[in-house]
Amino acid sequence: GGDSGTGSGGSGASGIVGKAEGQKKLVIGVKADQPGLGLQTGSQYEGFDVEIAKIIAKGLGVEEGNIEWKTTVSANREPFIQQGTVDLVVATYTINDERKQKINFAGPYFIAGQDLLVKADSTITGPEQLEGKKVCSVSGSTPAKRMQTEYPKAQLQQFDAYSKCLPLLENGQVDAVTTDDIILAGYAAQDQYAGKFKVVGKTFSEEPYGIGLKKEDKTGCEKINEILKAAASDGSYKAAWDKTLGKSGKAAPELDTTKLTNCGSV
Amino acid sequence: MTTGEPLIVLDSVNKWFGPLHVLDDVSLSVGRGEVVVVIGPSGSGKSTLCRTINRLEPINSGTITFDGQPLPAEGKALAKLRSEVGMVFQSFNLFAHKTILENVTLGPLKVRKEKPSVARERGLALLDRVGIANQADKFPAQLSGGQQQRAAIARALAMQPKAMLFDEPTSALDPEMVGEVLDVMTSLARDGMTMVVVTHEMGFARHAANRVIFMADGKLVEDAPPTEFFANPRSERAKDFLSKILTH
Amino acid sequence: MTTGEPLIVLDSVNKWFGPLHVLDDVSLSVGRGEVVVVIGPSGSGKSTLCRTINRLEPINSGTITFDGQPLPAEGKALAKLRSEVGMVFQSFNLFAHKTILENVTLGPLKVRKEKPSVARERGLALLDRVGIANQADKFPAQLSGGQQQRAAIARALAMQPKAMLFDEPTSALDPEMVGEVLDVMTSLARDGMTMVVVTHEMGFARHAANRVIFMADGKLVEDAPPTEFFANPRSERAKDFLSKILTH
Amino acid sequence: MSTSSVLYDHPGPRARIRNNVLSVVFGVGVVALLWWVYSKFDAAGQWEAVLWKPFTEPATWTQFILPGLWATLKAAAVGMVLSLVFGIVFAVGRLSDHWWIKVPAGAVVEFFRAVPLLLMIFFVFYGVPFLIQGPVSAFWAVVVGLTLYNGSVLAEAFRAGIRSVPGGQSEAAYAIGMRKSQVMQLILIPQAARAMLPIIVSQLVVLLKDTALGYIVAYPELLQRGVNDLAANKGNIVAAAMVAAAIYIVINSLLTALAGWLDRRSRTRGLRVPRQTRPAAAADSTPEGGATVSEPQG
Amino acid sequence: MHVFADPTNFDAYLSGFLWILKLTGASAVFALVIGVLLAAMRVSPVPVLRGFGAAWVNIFRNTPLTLVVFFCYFGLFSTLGLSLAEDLNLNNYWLGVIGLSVYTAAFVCEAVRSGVNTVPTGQAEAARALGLTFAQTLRIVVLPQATRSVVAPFGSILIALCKNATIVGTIGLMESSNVMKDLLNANGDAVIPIFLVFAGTFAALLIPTGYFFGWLANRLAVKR
Ligand SMILES: Nc1ncnc2c1ncn2[C@@H]1O[C@H](COP(=O)(O)OP(=O)(O)OP(=O)(O)O)[C@@H](O)[C@H]1O
Ligand SMILES: Nc1ncnc2c1ncn2[C@@H]1O[C@H](COP(=O)(O)OP(=O)(O)OP(=O)(O)O)[C@@H](O)[C@H]1O
Ligand SMILES: [Mg+2]
Ligand SMILES: [Mg+2]
Repeated sequence: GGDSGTGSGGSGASGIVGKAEGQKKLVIGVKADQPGLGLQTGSQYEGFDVEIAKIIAKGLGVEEGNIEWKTTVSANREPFIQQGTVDLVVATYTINDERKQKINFAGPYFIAGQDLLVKADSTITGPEQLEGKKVCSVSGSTPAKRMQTEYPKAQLQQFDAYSKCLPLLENGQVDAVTTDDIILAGYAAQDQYAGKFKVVGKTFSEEPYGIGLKKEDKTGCEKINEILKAAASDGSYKAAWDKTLGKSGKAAPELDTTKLTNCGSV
Repeated sequence: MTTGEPLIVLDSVNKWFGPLHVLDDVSLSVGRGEVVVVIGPSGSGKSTLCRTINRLEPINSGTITFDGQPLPAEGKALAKLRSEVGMVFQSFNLFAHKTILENVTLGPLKVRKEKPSVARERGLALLDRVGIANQADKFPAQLSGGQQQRAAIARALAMQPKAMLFDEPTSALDPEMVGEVLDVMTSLARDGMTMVVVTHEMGFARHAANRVIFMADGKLVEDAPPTEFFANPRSERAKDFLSKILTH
Repeated sequence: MTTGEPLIVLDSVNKWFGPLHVLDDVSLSVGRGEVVVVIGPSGSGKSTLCRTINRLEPINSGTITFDGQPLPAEGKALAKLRSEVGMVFQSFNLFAHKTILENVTLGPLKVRKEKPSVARERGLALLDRVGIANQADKFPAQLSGGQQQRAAIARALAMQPKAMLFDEPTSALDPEMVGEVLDVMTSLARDGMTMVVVTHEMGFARHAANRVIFMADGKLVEDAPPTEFFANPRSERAKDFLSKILTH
Repeated sequence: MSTSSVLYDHPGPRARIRNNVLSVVFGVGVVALLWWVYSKFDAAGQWEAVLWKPFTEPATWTQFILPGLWATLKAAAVGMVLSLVFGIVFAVGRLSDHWWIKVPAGAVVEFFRAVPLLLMIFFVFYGVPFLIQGPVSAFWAVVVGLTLYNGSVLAEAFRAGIRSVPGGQSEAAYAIGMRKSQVMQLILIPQAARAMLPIIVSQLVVLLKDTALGYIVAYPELLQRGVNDLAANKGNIVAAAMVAAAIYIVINSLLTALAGWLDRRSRTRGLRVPRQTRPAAAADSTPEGGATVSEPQG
Repeated sequence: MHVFADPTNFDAYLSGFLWILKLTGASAVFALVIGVLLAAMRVSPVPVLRGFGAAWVNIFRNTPLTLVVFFCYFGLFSTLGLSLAEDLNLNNYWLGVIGLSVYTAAFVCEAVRSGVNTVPTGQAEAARALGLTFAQTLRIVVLPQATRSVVAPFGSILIALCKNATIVGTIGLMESSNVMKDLLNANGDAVIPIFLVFAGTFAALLIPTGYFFGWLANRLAVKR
């Protein structure tokens, strides 16, 4: 699949806006293994990220049926964008300067924060207590990197998916699982873990989730930001939340449209 | 039995394997329709001699002519020469993955590009001639040694060769099967095929050969009609060899 | 040449390979110092017969006794029996990773626990007896077939066996080497060794055997002194076999 | 059985008793160990119904396991065909008389045999797009990686196989006037393919297993869909892994059994190449090994 | 090459290959021991032992190594509670060694078994005909000859083992494939040089190993 975007420059017509207009199709990368955000259930994908992606596609004039979903993992998001494998990435994608070197970010559409998932009866209340403890995360992800640099005294167990961390937490081989709070909330809410875990609730970072696209595609980025602004005001943003993460009872956050990126303009 | 100019002529042929002088200035001519039996101790160069004639072994010096032409060195011409010289090996070397009939028709089909029906018909006739027509659809491994060797002879004959080379065709056989192969060979000889036969079967040499050649250490030591050779070998080497072979 | 009670006695021995009846009610006794030659067409069970005598093949029914004792089924006793029965194979089966002398002394050292010096001395004497003392330190692959087979005979003799079994000892050899092996066997026979010899060498059967046994389809068809057998075979099968083997 | 009789004698009565005692002791030991593992898993709650219930639901199979299996088989099948082609081409290349074919072919084969597949798939997926200025799908990353590695191994197997065909076979072919290419096509390659069948199939089993490395580029194969993604939905990762392992074992055992059957069949019939009723048309362009061996994957 | 000029990256590169070498070394020893034992079982006259050997070979040869390593982690460690070291990396290392060993042992077993099969029947028969016992036949005649024909397959198995060690990365050990993955992520502009350095290191380690085993096999080959 994905013959999109090759050689798309900064001018509007050849970026995602151009593609959406011309081909009425988009390839969007989402996570496949994160309950509540991007979870592949059979042939469908569901979650908040997926809903946001649908809103954007709609804003660009692409029908839901014409979206080609692609599974991405944390490690392959930049390459996917750079190589044109996908047009957009909406996959718990933290905006940071390092990544901005390679790609462009629209959004953020949500501000998450790194947090800890521990056993329901655990006494751990924050990352300071992790010294000498074992913590599980996903290799290549921002939370894993932050653990390594900021809390090097904790022992870090890395896997390719968070789903592998949970049985370890359950059996006591690791003391905590760390990543963004809403991802953790998604797992904690799963049936088979109900009541066993808790999210500590003390975030120790700010993770603004952005929408990744080609570095040159400034037009596309600006267009997406406009779509997000519209979504915040017309209620579709809240609807997306309520349909997914909102089910855990957490109220929909405000989408702060003043914080949207400048799409790389100096 | 010999008519006209000879079919195979070797002139001062030399061949080395590294330091080993395997054919030492060998000259020999074989007339059309002639049957020449080559004998000699192991390692004396009999097989090598045989194999130089269709250039399975290249030679280092000297010349070999076949049917008036020097042996071509490579390519189409060499392949053509080989298709005109049938060869039968000690270990049969039937193509293990093909049936007997396929073995026999493979050359006509692939080398001569004959029509399948023609090749098949001649193949069956040849299998009949060597007495194994009823085995046509079996695989080599399903046949006895004697049957395999007869199939190998039919395979060589299918190319309608001008001469046939036999390298110890019976020495891998159980004794009670030697006879059936020798019978086929004798009938071939009787029909006028030019043959060079390396063998230890002195009976065959006696009654089917026109000439017996004795080799030792790469040299062609004696060349005489069988009656003369067996009754009165001239060299010591030949006498010694015959005494070893005939007295047990 | 036979003295006292027989050394090897087979009584109504039957053996199947799956559905194949390879030994069909075979009874046979071999006296001390007797030389028995076994002949017969391929697949008739000659090798199997030979191998049952030192229990390389177990039998399905019947009894075999050696030197008055029934063959032991396993363990030390079986190993001891085997060390008393020398065996020589068609394909020599010298231990490829050991020198000729090591091959010959292995049994005495490891089975008989003899002193190295004693084993070595007798080993060299035996190699001398079979005419290859000068090859003692070579590896099997460096010897000619005839030399290898003589080494194999020396290896069997090194255990000072009461009887020797030979399974087609010369049929893998080049013709001019057959004689040297048969010579060693003939001299053994002359020295009074009890021998069972499967062979196609009719010369050897004629001049060295006390009895010739003809087998066909797992049955022991004839058992007669060689002169009688060759002059006047009683069964059709034997006549047919002899005619195939002797007339070329 | 025939292999074992090489080593030891037919057991006598005492040996049989000893063997039986050993059988019982060892058998009881193994069963005890399995029981211990079972009960430890039980204690850890691994047999709880909630973990296994998903496997009774059709959706688990139709949406996770079977699509994953299909992706696995698809990658394996394409990989098999391509590796066989690659293998034959490079084997013949290495046997060439011309150094300028032989040396590069050898270098390619040696290199790809030495580089871990994981690295290769990774590189094809992330590196090659920079070279070709276009995306490479996860499917092709997996297939190309598998082909380069397994093709190189097969090239060596074929080369060994071609060299293991008795010299007399090609001599006999030359003696009836065949050219070198004919000897290769009509005699050597078909026989090598027969002789190497066990090695070829075990390499194909390796290839099928190695599709599991596709997880690294998120190729949705059995391990990715049936274990990672399924467990993300149902939280039953150990159970899911057991089911996936069982599927791999069954498929690969079938493949191995098929190879054994083909091998035995060709042995009892001499060295038969199946589907070869038309000697005239056989093996003109397509190497026969390719078609016959990869058939079961279809 | 600027990527490897950075000492952090270079250290990661070195420690990645160090893990690979350590995994290979320890697993090779265990796999050899287990594999030979399994082969002994497979050629033994005791049906249960033969069955056990066969089952082992069939299970491990037919399961992806990724899954085997996975079971070592989630089965042995997480469920059965087999903890091999306090330190997380060390624990993962040993779990990886177990996985690689039991997996590779299946291949060692088959190599040894087919090595035994290359010894012609006649050799063992001749030994028995001399009166050597089962143990003597095995020790003096069969194994010395089998050993020599097993060298070349052992070489291929060792090479495969070394490459397979990268799979231990799935349970989080920072061996070279994981290091390469991280470096590639961080240096999208230097993808090809990074790959060439890692692949080249493996080639430099393994191609000579292959030639060494080929040479050894030739030297030890029994002339027949
Ligand atoms: N390809 C080869 N490379 C090296 N030496 C060879 C080769 N072929 C044959 N020889 C050697 O050349 C000599 C002659 O061999 P040749 O096979 O012609 O003898 P022969 O008379 O046919 O013997 P035999 O009766 O054993 O078949 C022998 O010493 C043999 O070892
Ligand atoms: N281990 C075995 N398993 C099954 N069948 C066997 C076995 N050994 C021999 N046979 C069969 O038993 C029959 C007798 O074999 P045997 O080797 O005793 O015959 P032979 O008379 O020695 O023949 P040859 O002259 O060919 O050596 C043959 O049909 C043979 O195929
Ligand atoms: Mg010869
Ligand atoms: Mg026999």
